[in-house]
Amino acid sequence: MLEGRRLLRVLRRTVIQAVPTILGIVILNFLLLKLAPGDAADVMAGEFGAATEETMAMLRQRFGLDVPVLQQLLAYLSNLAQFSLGQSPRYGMPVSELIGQRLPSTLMLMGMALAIAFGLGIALGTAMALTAGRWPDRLLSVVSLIFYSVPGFWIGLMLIVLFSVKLGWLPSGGQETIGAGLTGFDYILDRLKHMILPATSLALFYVAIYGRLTRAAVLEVASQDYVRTAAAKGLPPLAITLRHIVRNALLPVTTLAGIHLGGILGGAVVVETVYSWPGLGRLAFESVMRRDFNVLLGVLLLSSFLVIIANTLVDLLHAWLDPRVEVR
Amino acid sequence: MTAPLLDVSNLTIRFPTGTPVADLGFAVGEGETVAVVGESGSGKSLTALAIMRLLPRTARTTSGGIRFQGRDLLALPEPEMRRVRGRKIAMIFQEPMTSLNPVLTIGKQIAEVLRLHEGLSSEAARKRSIQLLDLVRVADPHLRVDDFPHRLSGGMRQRAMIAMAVACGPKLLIADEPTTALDVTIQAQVLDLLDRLRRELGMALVLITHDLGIVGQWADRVVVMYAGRGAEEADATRLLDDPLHPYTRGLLAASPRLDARLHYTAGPLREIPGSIASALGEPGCPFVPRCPMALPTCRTKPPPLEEIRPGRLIACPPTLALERADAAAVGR
Amino acid sequence: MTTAIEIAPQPEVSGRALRAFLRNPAAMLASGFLVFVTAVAFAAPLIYPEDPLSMVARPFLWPGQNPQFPLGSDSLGRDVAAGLVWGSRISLIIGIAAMALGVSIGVVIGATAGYFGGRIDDGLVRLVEIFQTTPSFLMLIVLVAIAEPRVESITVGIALVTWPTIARLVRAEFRSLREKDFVTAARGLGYGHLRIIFIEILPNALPPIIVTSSVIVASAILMESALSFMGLGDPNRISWGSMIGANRETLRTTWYLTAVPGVAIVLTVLALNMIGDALNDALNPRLSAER
Amino acid sequence: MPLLSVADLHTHFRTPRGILRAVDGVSLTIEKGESVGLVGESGCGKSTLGKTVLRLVDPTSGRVTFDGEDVVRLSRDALGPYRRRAQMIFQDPFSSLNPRHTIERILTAPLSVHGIGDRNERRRRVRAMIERVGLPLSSLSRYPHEFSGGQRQRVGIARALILGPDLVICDEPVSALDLSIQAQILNLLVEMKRDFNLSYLFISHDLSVIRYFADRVLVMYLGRVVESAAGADLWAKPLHPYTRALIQAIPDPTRRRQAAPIGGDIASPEDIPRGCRFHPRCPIATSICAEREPALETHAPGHQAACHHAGKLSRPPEA
Repeated sequence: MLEGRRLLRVLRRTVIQAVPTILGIVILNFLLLKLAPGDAADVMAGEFGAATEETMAMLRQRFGLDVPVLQQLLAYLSNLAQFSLGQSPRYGMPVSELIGQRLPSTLMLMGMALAIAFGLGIALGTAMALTAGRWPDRLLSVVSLIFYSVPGFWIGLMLIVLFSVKLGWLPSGGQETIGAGLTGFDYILDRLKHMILPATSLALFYVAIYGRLTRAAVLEVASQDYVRTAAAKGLPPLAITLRHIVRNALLPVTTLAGIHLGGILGGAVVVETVYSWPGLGRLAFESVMRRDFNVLLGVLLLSSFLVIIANTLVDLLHAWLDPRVEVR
Repeated sequence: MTAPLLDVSNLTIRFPTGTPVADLGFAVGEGETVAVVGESGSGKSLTALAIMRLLPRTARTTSGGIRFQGRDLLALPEPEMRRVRGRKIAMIFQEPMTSLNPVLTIGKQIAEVLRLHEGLSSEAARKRSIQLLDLVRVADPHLRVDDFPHRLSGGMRQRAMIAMAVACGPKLLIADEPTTALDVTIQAQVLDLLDRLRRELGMALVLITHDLGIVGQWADRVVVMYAGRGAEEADATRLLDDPLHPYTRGLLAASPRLDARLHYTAGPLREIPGSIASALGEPGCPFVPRCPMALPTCRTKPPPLEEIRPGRLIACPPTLALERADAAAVGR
Repeated sequence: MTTAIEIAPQPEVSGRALRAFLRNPAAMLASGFLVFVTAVAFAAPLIYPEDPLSMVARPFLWPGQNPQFPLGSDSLGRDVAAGLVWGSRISLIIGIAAMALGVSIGVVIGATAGYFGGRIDDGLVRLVEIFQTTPSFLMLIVLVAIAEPRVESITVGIALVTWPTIARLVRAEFRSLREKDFVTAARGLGYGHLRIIFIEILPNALPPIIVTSSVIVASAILMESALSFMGLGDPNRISWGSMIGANRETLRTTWYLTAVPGVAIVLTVLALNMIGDALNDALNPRLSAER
Repeated sequence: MPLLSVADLHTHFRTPRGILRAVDGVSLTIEKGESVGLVGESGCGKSTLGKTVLRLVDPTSGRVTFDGEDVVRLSRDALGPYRRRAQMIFQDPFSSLNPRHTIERILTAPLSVHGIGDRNERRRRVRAMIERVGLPLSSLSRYPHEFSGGQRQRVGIARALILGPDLVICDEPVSALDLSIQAQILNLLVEMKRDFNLSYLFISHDLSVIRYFADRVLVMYLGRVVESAAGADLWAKPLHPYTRALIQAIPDPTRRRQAAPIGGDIASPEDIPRGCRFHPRCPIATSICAEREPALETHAPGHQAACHHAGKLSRPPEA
């Protein structure tokens, strides 16, 4: 009861703090994109060959690009207030629809990558800390340092060479076998097979981060007074580790998880390119190249929104794990 | 005389970087309060951890034995030792703020020890935890049992620590500077509580402190440590009335608290020159660099604790010689 | 515990740290490798005077096939070894310059926020939040695409997405350090803000900044390579990432064209991260004592 | 005219749980050459009071008059001359010295910031000061971590005195030190007082240290002064029940195994009890104590207490 109210207060605080952040992001991104030389009309005109001044003006008028920047911003914000992200001049469809098509596959990819990163990272980190200074720690430290140093796109390509080209075990791209008409369990298995390589490429870096973080946190917690108290009670080592060390060590690790979500989303751009994964990242990249700024703004906004939601969840998780968290 | 509850003999603790405790010996009888006194660096806390076998892994303990109820704790296999910790010998620490796990309620932390050693169900353990909180005079124990440590004041946390420590009715409670982090009025309450529990539960108390006032008010016997060695051992009141070792004498003289007549306008306090750091690498008596009565022989080898009268031991050959000469003079 | 054993006089902190670093074999190995890469980068015009983008050999030579081109050639007959040598320049220049710029911005903003607190802090924290909430690589792509991909814009772009990391770190350090009594004493002695920030506090905040800086060079190199891989590198300069990107189409057959520059990236970044770890061990001996 | 006079000083902080009234209406004076002891338990606001007097914390209201000038009104830039004349010695000798600076730098910086002397003059002063506090000249090139706690506290004293202040606020200067070192530092402070004609505000939780060191003693409880008297009077005849409890709580061999003088916990300064702040813990409280806050009144020459039942040992019968 009391606990629930405390979590609610934490939630309210986070939401209140998020509003100005989102507004700031919208304005900053909008102005940034307007600074860019060239707009959608330029690119389209360029693709059609030479275009007259009149066609250009007409295109601009149609896309709402002919009024002052400030006015465009206000128009965008008022659209946003009605939960509309505007139209894509390029695809000729509402941005929200376009994003809606791509979002689920990106979310799945990220979800799987995060699960791998968290599960493997925490296990790795705990193992390193418990054997600190001995050979398993040294070996795993080297492994995690290598994971930490490998570019995601490169490991993605190398995994393709190994698992699809040489061994032929896993597909090299896409998110399902097109035209196979699979259903039920086979379909799920097919999707999973397509996800393994991209999710792994995306996750390795974060496995290293969480592993290193967990190692440090476990070592730090293990030196705390209350761990000594637990030992003085006569608790066996396993109980001390599980009840008193790992739970406290998870606190700093979860705090940082929210921060890394933005990074994973950014990494998805590259990995989606490598694996021809039809997700948000690719959409963003394509819209940059085509100066389709409404779509780009939409993607930027949505990804920031995702990060904020994730941060809120992390805050709640943190507040639940750590009773000391109070409303500031 | 029956065997004491705890008998520590020739305890030496070595780290790769040095030997913070050397050749220490003392005994604790059933129901007795023994104070171990010393300043930081004297090795008193390490001694406590050595008895609990909770020293850091890099430490090496050698000893003639730490005998508790006749069994040598150092020879016990680790699972055996775990059945001693928290059940037969309990310990509380200096910092009540950091000694409790911040993410578990007070009740759960007390219940943990009951379930482990007494096999209580979680419900029974909870009931017993409330009783224990009541025993250590925590107000509204049925509410406090569900509080997290950060909600309690320092004094209350130390009470919760004590409740946890006495949960299984240990025969010996080691209290490592239990009141150093607390305010003076709270300190008085906690010491009062410890002494009451000692009487009611029939346990012995090892009180580790740097405060001679506490020793005088609450201890039966006292062991004075300096730089890892025993300097003097005596009845608490006897020691304060008539300190023999030059270090004990210096400490008492330097302490403003025990003499209300001292005031800065009346003259400076007596000082012990230098610091305990000077004991490092000293082959003889560690106090030699600060000692007003050191003889050349004091520098050659560390003096052993020798009995001067029944229950009165000091490790200072010059003092010993003087006292014996006095006694002989009186006897003649 | 009250068993703080008095420590005998010790050499100065940084001297001890330096020796700890020098005694670490992994750190020495990594430093050696980086010195080698730097030397190669400097000597590139001497080793391969020709433009690495020009066609010099038969396409798709495998490594070892022709001793003149030890690492083979790509689809356009460009020498892979020459590309590797010239590519090291871009990686190092962008890595170091972006780090320097990002760290400078981050230190100034983090120090200001952490030292003054209050409203200034609230505002700057919000700014950091805005930057950290936007996925940084996406932001980088946008920045670079807008400003035309060139070495300068890539450098500035990477700096703009990395400074928040440093700012957060520096702010946290400053917030805890400003509560220390020596800072209170400095205020009590009438020292000015600038003196307190730069002379009293900053030197104490340096160890974590130095450690993070080496990691930031590594991540800047990773970001640059990813950008170039996506085709957003400087089109006039060859870089390890663009070498991988340019030969993606033939990955299935000539995978060595991806593997070789990738190994160069991994080794360089690994060396930097190893140095970061070693610095961390040397500068914060307490936390890594168990290592 | 007293050197320092503080009138109705309040220092409040905003916290998540409300307003923290750390200092809540304190008045005091310190004469030239006087050593005033300020005693109280943690959370009573004694440290904040010291820092407010030095303008290290800004007061919410009230006056701090130093040598006839109200220092609360001075702008930050105009504080320079006051900083030279009022200094502080800190509790923790480990955190009060910058670990990255040599002792010489720590001692020279105040002089150069205040533009005192040329290089040679500063050098001369620093050398004289380091020897005066009992450290060898070779200390100057060393870093703080190379010294023991007591030695560092000597450096802290040197730093506080290098500008030649008139008033020094000692915030628990010996409580982090071992007993055998405490006496050394207390003696040094006494010598310094004599040699430089200093006035001290000596803050401590330890009555016995205060007893040795102070001419006059103020007892603080939850942001207020509850009793003020010349040292000897206070020990002989404490008027406030809190003062009495403090004195009786000092561990003392003559009180073998005596029960604790008072129970209960100190209230939080964010949630100060109504009426007399001490009444929930007070052994002699009556109904009036829960309603009306007693003022600091003079009960004997130079002896004030804020208690409705000042001087009584047991609870008076309720009217």
